[in-house]
Amino acid sequence: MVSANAALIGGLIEACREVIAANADHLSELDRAIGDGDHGTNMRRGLEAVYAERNRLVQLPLPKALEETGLTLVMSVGGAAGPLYGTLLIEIGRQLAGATGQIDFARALEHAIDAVARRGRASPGDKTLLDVLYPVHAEVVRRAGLAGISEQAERAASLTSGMKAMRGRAAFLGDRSVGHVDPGAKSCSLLTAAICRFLEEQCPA
Amino acid sequence: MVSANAALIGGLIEACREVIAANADHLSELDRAIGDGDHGTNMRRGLEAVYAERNRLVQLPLPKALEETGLTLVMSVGGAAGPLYGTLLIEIGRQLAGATGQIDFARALEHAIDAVARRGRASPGDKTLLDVLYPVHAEVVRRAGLAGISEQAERAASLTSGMKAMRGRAAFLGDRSVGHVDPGAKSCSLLTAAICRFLEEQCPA
Amino acid sequence: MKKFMNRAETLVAESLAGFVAAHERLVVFGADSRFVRRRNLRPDKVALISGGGAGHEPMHVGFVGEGMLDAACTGHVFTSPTPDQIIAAIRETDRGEGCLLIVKNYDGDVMNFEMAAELAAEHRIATVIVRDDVNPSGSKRSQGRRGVAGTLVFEKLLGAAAEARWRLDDLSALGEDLNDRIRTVGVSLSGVTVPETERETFVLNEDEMEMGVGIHGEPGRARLKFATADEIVETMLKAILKDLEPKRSDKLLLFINGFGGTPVSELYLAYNSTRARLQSLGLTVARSLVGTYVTSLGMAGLSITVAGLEERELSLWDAPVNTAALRWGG
Amino acid sequence: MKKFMNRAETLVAESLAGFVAAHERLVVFGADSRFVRRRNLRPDKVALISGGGAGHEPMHVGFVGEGMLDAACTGHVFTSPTPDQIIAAIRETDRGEGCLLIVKNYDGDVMNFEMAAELAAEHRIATVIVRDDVNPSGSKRSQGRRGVAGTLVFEKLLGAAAEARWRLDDLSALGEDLNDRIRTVGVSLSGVTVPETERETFVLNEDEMEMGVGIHGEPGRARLKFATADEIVETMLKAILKDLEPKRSDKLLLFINGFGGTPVSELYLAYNSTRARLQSLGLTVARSLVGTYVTSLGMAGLSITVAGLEERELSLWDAPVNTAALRWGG
Ligand SMILES: Nc1ncnc2c1ncn2[C@@H]1O[C@H](COP(=O)(O)OP(=O)(O)O)[C@@H](O)[C@H]1O
Ligand SMILES: Nc1ncnc2c1ncn2[C@@H]1O[C@H](COP(=O)(O)OP(=O)(O)O)[C@@H](O)[C@H]1O
Ligand SMILES: [Mg+2]
Ligand SMILES: [Mg+2]
Ligand SMILES: [Mg+2]
Ligand SMILES: [Mg+2]
Repeated sequence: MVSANAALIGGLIEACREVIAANADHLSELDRAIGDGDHGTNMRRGLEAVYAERNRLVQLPLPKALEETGLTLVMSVGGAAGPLYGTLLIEIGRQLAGATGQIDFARALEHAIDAVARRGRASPGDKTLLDVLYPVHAEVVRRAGLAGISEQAERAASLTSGMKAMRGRAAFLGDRSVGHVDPGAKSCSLLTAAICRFLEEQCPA
Repeated sequence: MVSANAALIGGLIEACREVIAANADHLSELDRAIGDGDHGTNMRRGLEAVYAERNRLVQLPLPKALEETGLTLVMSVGGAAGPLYGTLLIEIGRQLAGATGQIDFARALEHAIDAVARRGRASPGDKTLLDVLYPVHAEVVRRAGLAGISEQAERAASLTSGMKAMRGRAAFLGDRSVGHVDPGAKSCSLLTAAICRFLEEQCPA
Repeated sequence: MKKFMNRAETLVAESLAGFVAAHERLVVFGADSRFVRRRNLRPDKVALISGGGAGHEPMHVGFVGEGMLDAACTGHVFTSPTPDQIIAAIRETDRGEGCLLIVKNYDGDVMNFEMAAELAAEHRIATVIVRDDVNPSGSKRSQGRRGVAGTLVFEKLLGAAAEARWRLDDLSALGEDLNDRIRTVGVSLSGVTVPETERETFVLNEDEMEMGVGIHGEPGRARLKFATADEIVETMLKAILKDLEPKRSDKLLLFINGFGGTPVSELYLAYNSTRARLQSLGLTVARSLVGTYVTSLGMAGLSITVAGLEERELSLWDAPVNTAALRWGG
Repeated sequence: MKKFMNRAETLVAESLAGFVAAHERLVVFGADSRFVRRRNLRPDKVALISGGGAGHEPMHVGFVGEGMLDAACTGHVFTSPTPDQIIAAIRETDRGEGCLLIVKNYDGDVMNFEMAAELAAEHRIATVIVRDDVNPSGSKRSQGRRGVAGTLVFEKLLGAAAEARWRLDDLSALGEDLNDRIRTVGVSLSGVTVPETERETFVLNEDEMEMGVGIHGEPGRARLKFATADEIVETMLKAILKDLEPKRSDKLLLFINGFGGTPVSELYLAYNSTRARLQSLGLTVARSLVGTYVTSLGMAGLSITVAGLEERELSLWDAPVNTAALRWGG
């Protein structure tokens, strides 16, 4: 029998893997415009590695599973996306594991996003995946519903189009980076949406 | 005052230079199909070098002028065409210079063509400029008029299209060389025609 | 774009296997083939480790050997290696004198090497981040300079110094110092096709070039009209010299680097033009390197690197080196 | 096709000037810049002279230096040098032991070198005509084999032998002997643009390749469907082995040569595939060389050269060489 925990973790892995597989070409396309054209390939490689380890991961308590998933991403993605997504999950996992009493997911997420920002030496408005993570966190804080989070993530990704990149490869383009959606922001909004959709299916309203 | 000899030599140089300049692109085009695409450039470089020395050359007796022209071609053309056209002119010049009594141009030409064939280790039907030179010689022997020689040269050049190359770069193509006119044959027929035209203008029938 | 390969997924591994086999006297694979290292590691020596995405060959594996790197970690095409590769290289090559990580300034590379250093904290580790690309924007907040062809110069000089048994701190200081004295600018005449995506990174018309490109087939800082070699060199040198401000007494290293699709003869022509221009400005070219060393797959284009070297660095440059791609002295 | 140049007419001269300046410790221009020669000529030594059209760089100038050539004459792009250049090189480098001319088997080269030898008859001159290209037609009357990438192997082995003070006759005999034991076949993925004509020599579709090409951007013997590296290698090796018929006891030199537009990483991948295939046939790769040495301007493609060497030639191969493009030992 599959435990509730295993079903949750397995489902999340499956949902993330699917959305990346379906959008890998599009993500690489975005990366070609202002980067080096491999973001989709990188993300797919990472999610496939996680998927390959799903049997081990679903056995773990959620915090540990998140941390291990992050580590797997770090060791398989390479490029900028690996350490960033990896740090995000590792830190969420560690925060949740270290939490005593009431688990505050918003706090855990905040800490983790700050760790990502430190890792990337990046700030809001730099045209990176942080420009999706911060708004998502804000929605979580104000307890918007899953649909709201999902919508906000999508909107935030689109908004990166107007930004001038200050971090990542796109920064080398200077003003020429304006007018293109950031690939990392896009993958982040896609993953957010996929996770929200999955959670919604699990616990409808 | 320009001597008759100087006018003849100068006129020949001028006529040859002109016809090559006007057809250089076409010759390179033919060479691209079955060679390395430089025959027009090579020939133009040679004729320009000869042209640059015309003041010296026109002072020489015709046999010496031919020999020196040949040497200039050898030292400026490079590639296969340089030694071949060079040998042709050097040998005609030497034959004419060595001739005692009645000058037999047909004999001189025959010797020179044999020297070209030896230089190129080539035989009739190998799809080279020799496939124009031999027929031209035959016309000279049977004392065809200038127009006849000119026509025959053109016909002979076209006929190389049906041949399989056995010498020169085109030989490496094997059967794939069939169906293309040989660039060296073409330059040879163009030069023949230009010379005949010039001589006709000089001494109309 | 046709490529000699079997499958995109195995291209890097097959190519590395060929490299190691072809140079078996010089190099071997590290544990699990996760990196390439010198066949004979030297004792009492700081270990020099570099790496980056594949697609820049012969860099970095071609610089592994005596007088240069101890190990090189290769990622997927244009993708930083992952920390586990770097950690494995640290563990296998550190002989007690510590490790110097030489990292090109790309966020992906910087972050992956940084995570590796954190995860291998039991080793003494210093990091040099190579920033040789000119930065015409000059903006402080932006990323600043990339690590491009000048990386070769860093690896050669630091490699010679490590071979001469410099300590980790001193190597680290030399690396910092070099960042002020080495400048590169690149121009490209074509985009590149990343094997896994099979599309060109950008497309140029017959009369266009990208100025200020890096080594990942990414667009440059400006798209300009293609011009004569002398004009292109003038544009590039202007950017370099404005930034580097060499003095007439300086001894310059001039390095013309092909990006992979540019014939050797054109590199020498560009060298000729660059050297003539430097000399006309009263500057002295004391050392030269011309070749295809730091590439962007098969991109047509080249970069010019100028380094102002002092006597100490000149002798480090001249010191023997014996690697697959760079070899002299000895 | 964009090229780094100023004018097509001066491209070769400017590139050579850059080459000589970049390698001023190794080479100098001969009289009137008509050829490139070693800076220090050795006494009592047969002078080795080679040359050919430009567009094959680094060959031949990149092979001038200790252990290899004494002089190299460069013609216009894909056009044999003229006899005056060759004569000048003979006069300047012959130190009384005679000259060996190493000539690739192209009618233009053969005839120009031949005329030079006739016009410089006061010198003792022998000629080796390199014929390493496989000749699947096998026809006797046709030209037979071209001189292609295997020329490097000739120049290396003959260069080492000349350095060891072999006499002219013995060098000449070694050259003849090598013609039976070195075979090359080339494949190209693109035509080339000759600078003076500005048109591509041939145009291939995305799924086509030319098999059996030479080094002048000319079409090959057959146009085939593009395939995986393993399949391409199999086709090429089949042609070579049929012709060379190596024995299991032979020690093979395997040389993968890029034509100018093929990334180094792909050359190593091809090497990996070729070596694996040879080994699966029970054959031994004793020496290896992988790189961009004998080019056809910026042509995308590569050639495979296999040579069956005996102990004597293996040590000639290993002997020190110090040229711009090839350097080891010493
Ligand atoms: N320093 C950074 N801080 C935050 N995010 C970054 C940083 N650098 C890159 N990114 C994000 O990573 C994405 C690119 O990832 P990817 O293409 O996989 O890596 P790479 O740039 O190494 O090829 C960018 O679109 C951006 O969102
Ligand atoms: N061995 C030969 N004998 C006679 N003619 C030859 C021979 N080799 C080449 N040719 C002639 O030379 C022509 C090619 O000249 P060119 O293109 O200038 O030289 P290259 O082949 O060296 O590029 C051929 O079309 C052919 O007519
Ligand atoms: Mg990317
Ligand atoms: Mg030709
Ligand atoms: Mg990348
Ligand atoms: Mg030619």
